[in-house]
Amino acid sequence: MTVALGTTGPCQALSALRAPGNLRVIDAPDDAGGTLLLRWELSANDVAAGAPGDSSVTGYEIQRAQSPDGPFVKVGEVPPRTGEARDAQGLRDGVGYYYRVAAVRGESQAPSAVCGPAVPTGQWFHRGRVNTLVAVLVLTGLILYFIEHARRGRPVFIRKIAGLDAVDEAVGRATEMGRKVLFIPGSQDMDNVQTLAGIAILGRVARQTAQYGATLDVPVARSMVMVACRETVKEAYLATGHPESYRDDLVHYLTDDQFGYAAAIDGIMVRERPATIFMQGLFYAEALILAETGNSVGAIQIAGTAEPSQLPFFVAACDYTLIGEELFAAGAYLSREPQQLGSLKGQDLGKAVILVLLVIGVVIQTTGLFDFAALFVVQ
Amino acid sequence: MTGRAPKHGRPGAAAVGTTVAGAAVAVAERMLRIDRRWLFAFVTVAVSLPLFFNLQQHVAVTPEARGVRDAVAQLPPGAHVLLACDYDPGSAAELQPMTVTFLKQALSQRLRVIVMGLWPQGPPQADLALEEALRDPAVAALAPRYGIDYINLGFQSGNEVVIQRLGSSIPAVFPRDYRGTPIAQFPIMAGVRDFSSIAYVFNVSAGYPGTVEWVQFAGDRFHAHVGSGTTAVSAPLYYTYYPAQLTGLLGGMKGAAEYEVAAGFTGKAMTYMFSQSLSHIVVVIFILLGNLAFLLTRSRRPQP
Amino acid sequence: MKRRVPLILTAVVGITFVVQFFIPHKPFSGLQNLLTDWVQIIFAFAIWLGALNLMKLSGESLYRRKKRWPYATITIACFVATAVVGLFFSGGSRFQDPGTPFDWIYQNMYNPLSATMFAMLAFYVASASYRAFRARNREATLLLAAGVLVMLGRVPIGDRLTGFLPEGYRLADLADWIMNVPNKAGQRAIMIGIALGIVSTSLRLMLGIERSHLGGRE
Amino acid sequence: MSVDVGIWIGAFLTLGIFSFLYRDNPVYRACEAVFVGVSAGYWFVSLFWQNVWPKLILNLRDAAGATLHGAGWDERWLYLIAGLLGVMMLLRLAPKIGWISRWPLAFIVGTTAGLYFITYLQSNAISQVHDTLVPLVTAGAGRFLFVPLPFHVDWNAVFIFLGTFTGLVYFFFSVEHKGAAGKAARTGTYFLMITFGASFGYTVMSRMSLLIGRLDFLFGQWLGLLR
Repeated sequence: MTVALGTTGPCQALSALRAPGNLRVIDAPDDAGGTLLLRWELSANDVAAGAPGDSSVTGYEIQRAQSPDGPFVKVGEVPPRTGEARDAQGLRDGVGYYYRVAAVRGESQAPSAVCGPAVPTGQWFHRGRVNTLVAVLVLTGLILYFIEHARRGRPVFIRKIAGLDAVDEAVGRATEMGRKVLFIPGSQDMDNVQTLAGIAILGRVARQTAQYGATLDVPVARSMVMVACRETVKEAYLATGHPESYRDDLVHYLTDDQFGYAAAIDGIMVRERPATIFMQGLFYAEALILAETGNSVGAIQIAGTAEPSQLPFFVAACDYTLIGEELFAAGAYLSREPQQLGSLKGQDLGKAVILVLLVIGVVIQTTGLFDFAALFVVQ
Repeated sequence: MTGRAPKHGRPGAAAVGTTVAGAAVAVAERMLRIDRRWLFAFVTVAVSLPLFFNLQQHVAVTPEARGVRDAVAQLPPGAHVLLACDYDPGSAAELQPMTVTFLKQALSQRLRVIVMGLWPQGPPQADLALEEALRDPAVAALAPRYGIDYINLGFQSGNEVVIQRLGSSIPAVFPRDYRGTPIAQFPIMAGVRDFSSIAYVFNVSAGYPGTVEWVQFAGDRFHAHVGSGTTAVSAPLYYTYYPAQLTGLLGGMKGAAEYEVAAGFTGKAMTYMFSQSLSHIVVVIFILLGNLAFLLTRSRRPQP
Repeated sequence: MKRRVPLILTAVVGITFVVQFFIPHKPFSGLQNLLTDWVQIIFAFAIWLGALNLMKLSGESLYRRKKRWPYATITIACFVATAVVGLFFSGGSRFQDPGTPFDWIYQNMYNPLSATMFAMLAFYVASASYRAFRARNREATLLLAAGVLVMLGRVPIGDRLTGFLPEGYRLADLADWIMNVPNKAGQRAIMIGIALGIVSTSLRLMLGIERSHLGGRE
Repeated sequence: MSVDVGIWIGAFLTLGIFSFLYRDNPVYRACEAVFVGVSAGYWFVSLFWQNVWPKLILNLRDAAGATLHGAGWDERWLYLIAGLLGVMMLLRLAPKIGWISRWPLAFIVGTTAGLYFITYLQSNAISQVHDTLVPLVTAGAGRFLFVPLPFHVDWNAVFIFLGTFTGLVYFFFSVEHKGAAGKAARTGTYFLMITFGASFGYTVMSRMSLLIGRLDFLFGQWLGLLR
C-alpha cells in the first residue's frame, strides 16, 4: 500500500494550515463600552474530531493593532471550534482598532485578513430590556393609580385573609394566659424584602400587644433587623399611647447564624412557653425546627413566608399560614389604610394583565401566528 | 390559606366500648397520644442500622441526572469545565458525592477542571473531593496534575456579583489560586478569559448564592451551559429551570446516586441509598398510621 | 431630618437602582456593584450592635446571678474567644484557610453544632408526618398523596413496588411527572405572585407609604 | 475509634444537641450557649474580613496610594461614604443622636426595594410567563384516551398552563372567592397543594440525608465502626 501526501487519508494533518475567513468586528451592544465582539468562519482545517479532514488546529489567536499595517499584538486566544470572541482588554471608547484572527497549529499560524477600524462605545439604553421597562411602567402605573384612587376615599374591596383575622384572637389569648407573644421576623437580613414584609406585620402586631398589655418578645438574627424592629415596635407603642410599656430589650439579638438562632429560640420556647408565636419573613430549614417546637409547647402559631420549600411545613404544623404573595399583602391588609389597600388592588390588576397575556400568548403560540413568547425573553 | 391542625390527641377518650370498633378507636386514641420520642427512636434505628450493611440497590436514572452526565461526556479532551462548590459541610452528605463523581468523570475524560466557590467552605470541600477522586483507578491511571489538569481557585466573596465579574474576566476575579500562587504560573489557566472559554459550568449548590444565581447570570446573561447538583429541598424549585436553562439537575442523595450510576463511578451516595430508602418508608408508614388513627377517631366523634 | 431625610433617601436610592438597570453606560454600569458593596459594609458595622446587645444581656444575667448565669458565661467566653482568635491569631484575611486556629473552631465546634441542628430536622420531619399531615380535606389529601408518591418514587424500593408495570408507568415515572407538570405549574404561580407582591411592597417602601421601620416622629 | 481531640469535641457537641430530642437539659443548654457564642463570633469575624477589610479598608488604602502618587481623584474614595454610613449606624449607641442610624437604615431599605423590584420582575415574572407560552396543540396525529385525533395535544403543557393560571387566580385579593373565580381559585389551590406535597417529599429526602451524614460521622469518623 502506498501513501500519497496531500490526498485524503490519515496523513492529511500535514496539509497547509488554512486561515479563518470572513472576520467581522463590531461594538458589543448594550454595554458600558470598552468591548468589541469578533466573529469569523472556522479554518478549513478545524473540524470535529473523527470527521473527515483534520482536526489539528490547536486554537485561534486574537491579534490587535492601532493601524491596519500593525504592529499586531496578541490579546487573547480561544480553543478550536470557536468562531467568536470578545476583546475588553484596555480598549478606549471612541478609538478605532484593527484585528486579525490567526489559526494556530503548534508553532505555525495562518492569520485572517485584517478587519477594522472598529470603535467601542457605551450605550445609554439597554435595548434588550424594553419588555422589562414596559412591565415596570404598566405595573407602577396601575399601582399608583389605585393608591390615588383609594386616597380619594373610594372604597377598595379586599377579601378576607383568615390568618390575619386571627391576629386579634391570638394576641388576646396570650394576654389571658399571661404568657408571651413571640414574634420571629425570619432569619435573614434587611437586604431581603421578605424581612421588610415581616417587619411591617410586626408593626401591626405590636399595636395589638400594646393595647392588650401582652408581653412581646422579638428575638432577631441580624443587627440591622434589630434596629429596624426596635424602631417599629417603639412607634407602635407610642402610637397606641403606651410608651411606658416599651423597652429596647423587647427586641434582642441572638446570633447571625441560622441554626444557632434556631437552637436559641428552641430554648426560649421550651423555657418560657409563649402562648402565641408569629413567624413572618424569610425562613429556610429552621422553619420546621421552630414550628415543631412551637407546636410541642401548645402555642397558637401564625406563620408566613414566600419560600416555597418551607411552606408545606408551615401549612402542616401551624394554625394559619400566609402563602407567598399573601406575606407581602399582610402589612397592607392589617394596616387598613386606604393607600395600602389601593396598592393591593393595583397589584391585582397587574396579575389580571398577566393572565390575559398568558391566554393570548398560548393561543398565538398554538396557532403559530408569530413567536409571541419572544417578547418575554429577558437579557 | 388556613386550616387548624389538630394539635393533640383528644385526651380523656370516649368510653372504651365492648365492640371491636370501640377497641379500635381506643387504640387509635392511644396512638394519637403517643410520646413523640418513640417516633424519634424509631427513626434513629431505621436510619442507623442499614449503614452497617453494604447493600447495593438498583437505581433508575432520570433524564435530569443523565443530562449532567451527557453534557460532560460529549466534551472533547482538553476542554475547560468550571466546578462551583457553593455549600458547606452541613450539606455535605447530599452534595459531596456529586462533587466527587463530577471530578471523577471530568478528570477521567481528560477535561481541565477549574474549581471555585462562592461559599467560603466550598473550596475546602472541593479539596476533600479531589483527594477522593484522585484515588479512583480510572482517574489515577491518567495521573492528573495540579495546575495542568485541575486547579482550585478558592473562595471569592460577593455572591452573584462574582459571577457577573467572571463574565468579563476570570483572571481578574481570581488573580491567585486557593494557596496564593499567581494563576499565570499554571498552564491550565492559559487562554482562560471568561465564560466563552468554559465549556460547561457545574454548580453544586446548597442555597444562596447558588444555582439560581448561576442560571440568572452565567446562563441567562453570558450564555454558559450550566448544570446543577443541589440539595433535595431546593430541587423542586430548580425544576422550573430544567431543561431550558439547566442542562441537567441532580436532586439530593438520589440524584447523586443516579449520577454515580450514569457516569459509571459507584460511590458514597449508592452506599447510603439503603438508609435513604428505609427512612422514606418509615415516614410513609408514619403518615399512614397517623391518618388511620385520625380517621378512626374522627368517625367516632359526634356530629355537631 | 429625623424622618423626612430617610424617606427621601429610600426613594432616591430605590429609584436609582431601578433606573440603572436600563442604562448600560457609565456611571450607571458600576452602580449596582458599588451600592451592594456599601450595603455589605454597613452590615459589617451593624453587627457590633448585635454583638454588644448579646454581651449586654448575657453580662446582666451573669452580674445579677440570674437563674441561667452559668450559660450566659459560656456564651460570653465562646464569643470573645472566637472573635479574638479570628481577628488576631488566624492569619488575617486568610482566616478560613485549613490549619488556622479559626478553622479548628469551625471544623470541630461550629460545624458539628450546625450540622447536628440541621440533622434534627430528620426527627421533626418524622414527627410532623405522624402528627400534623392529616387528610382533613381534599387539599390536604392532595398534598399528602403527592408527598408520598414523590417520596416512594424517588428511592429504589419504590421502583420495586411497581416493577411489574410497563416502563413509563412506574412510581418513579409518576414522581417525575408530578415534579415536571403540576409542581412546575404551582411553583410558577407562586413565583409570579411573589414577584408582584415584591413589586408592590417595594413601591410602598420607595413611596414612603410603608414606613413603620423608620420609627416615630420624636 | 478516633484519637483526634477535635473529633471527640465534635462528637460531644453532636450528642449534646441531639439530647434535646429527649428533653431540655443542662447539657443541651450548655451546647446551645456554646453555639450562640461561637456562631455570633464566627459571623462577627467573617463580616470583618470579608466586608470591612477588602471592601472598605483596602479600597481606601489603594485610593490613598493612587492619590498620593499623583493620580488625582480615585473612584474608590466613594467607599468613604459607606464607612460614614457604617459609623452612623454605630451612633445608635449614643442615646441623643441615635436617630441618625435611620439614614443608613433608609439607604439599605432603598437598595433592597430597588434591587428586588427589578430582579424579581425580570427573572420571576417575565421569564416565567415566557416559559409558560408554548403551543398546546401541534400538528400530527394524536389521541385522547384511545380516541384518535387529527392533531397532537401536549397535555402536560395544558396542565402547566391551567395550573399557573388558576394558581394565580387564588392570589387575587380584591375578588371574593365565589362563582367562577372561586372555582378557579379552588383548582389553583389543588395545584399549590401538589406543589407543596412535592416539596414535602423532597424535603424529607434532604433531611434524612443530613441525619445519615451525622450518623456516618458518629459511627464512622468517631467510633470507627463503619467500613
